[in-house]
Amino acid sequence: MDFNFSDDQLQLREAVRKWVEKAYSFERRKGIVASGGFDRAVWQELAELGLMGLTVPEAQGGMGMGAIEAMVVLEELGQGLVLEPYAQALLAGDVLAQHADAALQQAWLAPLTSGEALIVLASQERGARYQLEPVGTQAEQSAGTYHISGQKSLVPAGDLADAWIVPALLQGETALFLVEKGASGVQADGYLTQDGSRAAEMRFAKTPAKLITTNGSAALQQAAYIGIASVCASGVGVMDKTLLLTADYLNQRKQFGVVIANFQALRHRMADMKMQLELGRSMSYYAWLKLDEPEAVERKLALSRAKYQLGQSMRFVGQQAVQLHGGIGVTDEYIGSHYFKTLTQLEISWGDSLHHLGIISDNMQETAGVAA
Amino acid sequence: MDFNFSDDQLQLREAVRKWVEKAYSFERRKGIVASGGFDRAVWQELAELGLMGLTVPEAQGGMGMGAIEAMVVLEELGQGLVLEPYAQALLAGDVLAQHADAALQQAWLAPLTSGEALIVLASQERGARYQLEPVGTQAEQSAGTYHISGQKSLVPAGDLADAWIVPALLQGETALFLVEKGASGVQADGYLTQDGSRAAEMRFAKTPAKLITTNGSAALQQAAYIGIASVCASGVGVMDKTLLLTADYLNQRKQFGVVIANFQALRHRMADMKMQLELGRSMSYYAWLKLDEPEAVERKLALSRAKYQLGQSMRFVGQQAVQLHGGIGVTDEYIGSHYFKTLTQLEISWGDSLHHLGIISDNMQETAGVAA
Amino acid sequence: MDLNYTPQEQAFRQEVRQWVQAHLPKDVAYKVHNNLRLSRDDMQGWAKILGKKGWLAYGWPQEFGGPGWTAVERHLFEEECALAGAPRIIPFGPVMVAPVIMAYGNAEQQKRFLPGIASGEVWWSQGYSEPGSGSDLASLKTRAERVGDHYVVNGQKTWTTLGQYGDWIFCLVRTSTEGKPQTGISFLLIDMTSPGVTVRPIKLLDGECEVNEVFFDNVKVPAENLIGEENQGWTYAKHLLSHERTNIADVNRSKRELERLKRIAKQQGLWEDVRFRDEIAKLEVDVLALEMMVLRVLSAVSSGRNPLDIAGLLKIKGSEIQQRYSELLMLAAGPYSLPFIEEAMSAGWQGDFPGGDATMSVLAPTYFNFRKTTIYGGSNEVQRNIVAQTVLG
Amino acid sequence: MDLNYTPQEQAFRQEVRQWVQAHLPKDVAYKVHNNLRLSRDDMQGWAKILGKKGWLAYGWPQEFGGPGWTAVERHLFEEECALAGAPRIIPFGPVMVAPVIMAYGNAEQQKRFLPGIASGEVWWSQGYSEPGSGSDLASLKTRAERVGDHYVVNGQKTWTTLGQYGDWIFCLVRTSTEGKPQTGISFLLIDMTSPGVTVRPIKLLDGECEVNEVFFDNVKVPAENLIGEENQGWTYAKHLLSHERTNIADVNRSKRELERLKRIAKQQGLWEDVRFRDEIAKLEVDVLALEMMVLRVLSAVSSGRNPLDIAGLLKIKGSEIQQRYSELLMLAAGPYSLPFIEEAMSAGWQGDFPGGDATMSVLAPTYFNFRKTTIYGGSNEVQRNIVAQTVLG
Repeated sequence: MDFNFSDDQLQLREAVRKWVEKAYSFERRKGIVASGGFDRAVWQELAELGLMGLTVPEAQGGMGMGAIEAMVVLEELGQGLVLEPYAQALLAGDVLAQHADAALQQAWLAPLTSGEALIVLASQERGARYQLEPVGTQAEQSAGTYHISGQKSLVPAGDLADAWIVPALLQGETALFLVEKGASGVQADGYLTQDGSRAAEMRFAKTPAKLITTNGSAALQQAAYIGIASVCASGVGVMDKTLLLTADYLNQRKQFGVVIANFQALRHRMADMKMQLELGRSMSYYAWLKLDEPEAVERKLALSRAKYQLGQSMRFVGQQAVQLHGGIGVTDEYIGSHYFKTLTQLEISWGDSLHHLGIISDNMQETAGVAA
Repeated sequence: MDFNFSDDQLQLREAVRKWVEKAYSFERRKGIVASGGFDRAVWQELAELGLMGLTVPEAQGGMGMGAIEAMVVLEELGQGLVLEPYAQALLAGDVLAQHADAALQQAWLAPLTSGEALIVLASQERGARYQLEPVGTQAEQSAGTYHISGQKSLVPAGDLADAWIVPALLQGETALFLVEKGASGVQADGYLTQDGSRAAEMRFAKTPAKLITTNGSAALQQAAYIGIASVCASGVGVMDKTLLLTADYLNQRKQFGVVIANFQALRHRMADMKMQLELGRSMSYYAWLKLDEPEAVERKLALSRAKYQLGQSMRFVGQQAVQLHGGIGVTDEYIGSHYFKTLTQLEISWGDSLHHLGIISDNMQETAGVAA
Repeated sequence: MDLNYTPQEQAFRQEVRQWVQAHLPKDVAYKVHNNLRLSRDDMQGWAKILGKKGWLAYGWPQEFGGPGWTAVERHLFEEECALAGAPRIIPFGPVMVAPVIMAYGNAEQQKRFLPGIASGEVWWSQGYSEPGSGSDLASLKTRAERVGDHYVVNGQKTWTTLGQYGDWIFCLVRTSTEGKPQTGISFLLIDMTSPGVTVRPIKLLDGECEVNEVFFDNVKVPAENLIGEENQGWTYAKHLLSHERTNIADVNRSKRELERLKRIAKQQGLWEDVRFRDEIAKLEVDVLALEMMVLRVLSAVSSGRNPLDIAGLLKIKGSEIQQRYSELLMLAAGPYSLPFIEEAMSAGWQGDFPGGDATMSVLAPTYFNFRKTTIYGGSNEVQRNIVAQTVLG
Repeated sequence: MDLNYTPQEQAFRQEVRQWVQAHLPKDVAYKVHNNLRLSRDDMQGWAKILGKKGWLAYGWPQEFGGPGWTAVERHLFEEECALAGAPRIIPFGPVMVAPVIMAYGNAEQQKRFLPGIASGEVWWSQGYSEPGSGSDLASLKTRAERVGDHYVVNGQKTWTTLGQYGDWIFCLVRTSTEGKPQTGISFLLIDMTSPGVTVRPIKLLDGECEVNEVFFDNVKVPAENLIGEENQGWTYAKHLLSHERTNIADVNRSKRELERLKRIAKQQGLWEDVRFRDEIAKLEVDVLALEMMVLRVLSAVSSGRNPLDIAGLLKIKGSEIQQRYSELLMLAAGPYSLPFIEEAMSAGWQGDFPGGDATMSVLAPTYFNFRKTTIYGGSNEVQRNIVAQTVLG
């Protein structure tokens, strides 16, 4: 039992933190939002930091690092509200490294690791809400090749990606496919999302696709777990910075002749925010440490418990941060309001709190159901 | 639309309040708890105040007053934590006046109104939890008389009562019966409950009983509504006094050289308690005003909404009052702890908050579902 | 006590309902019901319709042209307007500055300003808050110096709601720095077309510009625009703030939005999800409890009693309810609340919304925007200070 | 990072588990698992069993006879004891006064007092709080005057947990009124059989007498019972309070009670009630998050880092969880939690309990009793003050 970071992990954290502080100013971020919510140059910079293909085994051309390293990176990117969907690089890397055949791996893992290729998962369907499995996207095989048809929503930076991992029903079972940019029948319409990042509505019409795996349910589920864990780690980073910003503000702002950090009701609110942050951080650790849990139900429960806690934490921290700031907290020009919006979007990503509470409750074990 | 009390109602309130202040001291109450949780003399004093048979029509020997008068009385008795189950007089009066035949009314409404007879409802069954309808109590008719057999728990002052109103299954349908003290086959074992009031475990073995009504479900349901409304009004009275006690304490107790009423975190807690009190008071009014609502589902919803709000209010006010008092708040010798225990018992009476939330949610209408 | 409205009150409600149905533009009601963006014309158009009927000044005494309604009638009017999907009446003119002019303005001022307010022709803004003075209003710094027959105003106001549309603004300004901060404040009416007035919209976190900074650079204001006496403005402002306004709870709008929430939950298949439905049920109880509290205050006011200890709770609970329904609306849409497509937030957009329904586009921004409700109009922390005072002394 | 215990740690756990299973009296475990009332002998009996094994002083350094366990091993020991249903170790001797004696007592005092604590033979009580000084401990008034070779103590302590069983009591007493309140306080060990010591049990709201008032009326205390220097007691008390105690979160007991809650919910047919089950599910997440936080603190301590900013949260969250599970246990029993039958709260009662199961008898009293958890050991308000300090300065 050990909750300490290794020196290497601490160095990685430091490196990412420095990049965020130097290279990802609020001004630059504003520019990225204004120009559509995704900056290819940023993606390249992250690759140059060695962050792409982070958890892909070295033998397959990746960096060969573990879950905790990925968590550390996401926390730091969260602190800077980095818009580019780094979690997609993690889960795409995992899907390809774990499930794709040698040819696909050879074609895509290297460009993924170098940052040349942006590969994203296109899983959200209309009307499916938080259900993971595809319902309206069909795949068919003819003459040795696969074609898929269907529609996906909210695909991260979807219209700018170089390839998409697409869950589709193949003879009634979920399979995962890879679709390359430029394939026929692909239509992608990009837009901003609430936190300023980019997404796209995607349509596939008899689009040629490469099969990644017919064991799509399991692969997709694991990708979702990585997505959930990523939300947790990002949320911790966003909350970390939110607390700092709020504490700074309370120590500066004066009303009735005194700094408002003196008001006990506000002090206790800050204490409660700190509580939520640390509960959230603890459960983010737990999520990442449980990603490889062999027992399926226990793994599912673990990720849902973490997402539920983070949902509670992010909601409280985000809402209270705005409240403690007063008017300035709801303005677009103040960076704090963007932290709040990001926390909100994270809550809605990969299933909201009520959704995960349902999973926890419906699968609850008779034992204490906690560690040990 | 009018939420003002009439002069008569205000005078009634004043009369009951004076009696509570003069006659129901904490010392006397302690004595009553020590001697079993019910004092016949108190019952007689309440009758002398004109409170028994309060809502029974004058033509039937009662006081002919309305729901709001009953509410006012219960609020004031709540302020004094009066242990004697006045609500039982209300609902027994209602059952008899609405459903019993002339002979039964003649036999029992006068002694009920004079305070000579304590008549209580025996409805709680083992394993039935908050379900109202009887499941294990059977009635049978033979040779023109009825006999009932079964067991009831938590019957208010059950071993001291002069008659019991007992729901039982008659040919599979709920009917209400009246059992007189001294009837054969009755066993009553009394005990204290958590708030210091008295209850009894009751067993009926082929006990002769008089039929009140075969329309037992509706009569029992309405009695339960009166029970719920009584909990609401009592709760308001208990909370009213709890706030006063707590405010007094905060204004006296010093720590770090200042009166602790100066601490903003505690002040805001008091503001939140006041909020809960007033939400609760508002919904108690609503409950009493809705007791005669003709539409059955709307009536059921109204009472459940009120009980749910009161449950939330009583929990918060009770818990916070103890917390704000610190150590003294958990001692038996301080009166405040008894207010907390009473609020807790009220929450569990006639269905707890989760139970009533279920009713509200499962019967929710598509409209706003509120007044107008 | 009686929960039912009297026959007279019910008849009044019917009259209002029919009139609103006949006169409220359908396209505006559609926007309101779906919380789509309203233009200046949408808002002022409805104000003028009400003004023509004599109902924009519905809270005014009859001597100043009000309809002479009871507190209950005013409540019913507000409720009918809200449920029908009418835009909210912008309060700065008829509800905020008008009572001050009536109470403390001279006959000349009343004659000059009240008709434009009652008709909806003149759009008023509020100039109270400043960058350094929010909850601590008395610390305001905007100066007005008397020079001959006018004042010269310099300084800055902020959080001026819809100030970009304002014709006039009523301001608290500092005319003296002697004595306590409260004593040197005056109440001044300023023509926003005066040279030296600059309005800078502030973009909020939902992308809209609902509030503004207003800068005053040597603005000349005729001395006849001073309300009452110099340095007595704090008294007038307090009158305005304490002016009984049960509508601060906004319970009628919450009732409308609760129905909308149920509608959207059904559309999204959440009605069968007991967890989500329970959240709606809890909100329903909250709205009802708030409504009962509002009605209690109305009853007290009608019978001349002071409901102050309850009235203070209305703002707190009302704002918390607004935040909660806006949050549940967003959560009902779930992932489909995430696209931020500005065009979709206006009526008539014909694009393909990622969630399949363009009315989802406003849900998250509304949730964001409504964080303001516990901050403005005296933050809920300030309100709790006040409530605590009534309990603890 | 690694969530798994090392093979060594797992082996350690197994060893403890087997030993506890073999030595914990079954009847005592039954009482603990059902929260029935424990006698003095139940508690001290277990302490002596642990003492004999050398595990009562499990947190002590080896030089004083402790087993020399790591922080993780101590945690595993606590967990195994809790899950097995062992009575809690009464902390006043081994956890509270012993570290002070080790750090500030002289060799003579260490030799005299530590063995009786480690063996469980001597029952210690704590004399800190006084009627007027709760959160504001430094305002204490109990006086100790030096007269020749002893002190004469006069005054009153209160909230002395289980003081009715105490052989000895360690007290903070005022030996000087000069300077700041903190500077005139001394740390004194008092034999409770001394003439002039009176213990008055305080009945709590659950009907039990768990705490006491202790009166000192001209009690003669030999000067050799003074720990360290006169007027330096505040320093020693702070040492005691700041002594790292992750067990303050009581997470192991909460795990045991969570299982019990699930068991009772099943018995009561509530497992199929999604509303009640959801409440258990939320509590389960809370307990897990707390456990992770405890493990983080343990890791930090093990590697010599200061986890102070998290440690302050453990008391708050731990106590809130205890209150919540006790509340849910009561609500699970529902109406059957209402009978207050004192005899039923002791093991072996053969009466017919109105709910049908006598173990329901303790649920409401436990809920009542647990309101103390957010009050004692530094109220949660005081804890929040401290946490805020770490965030805001």
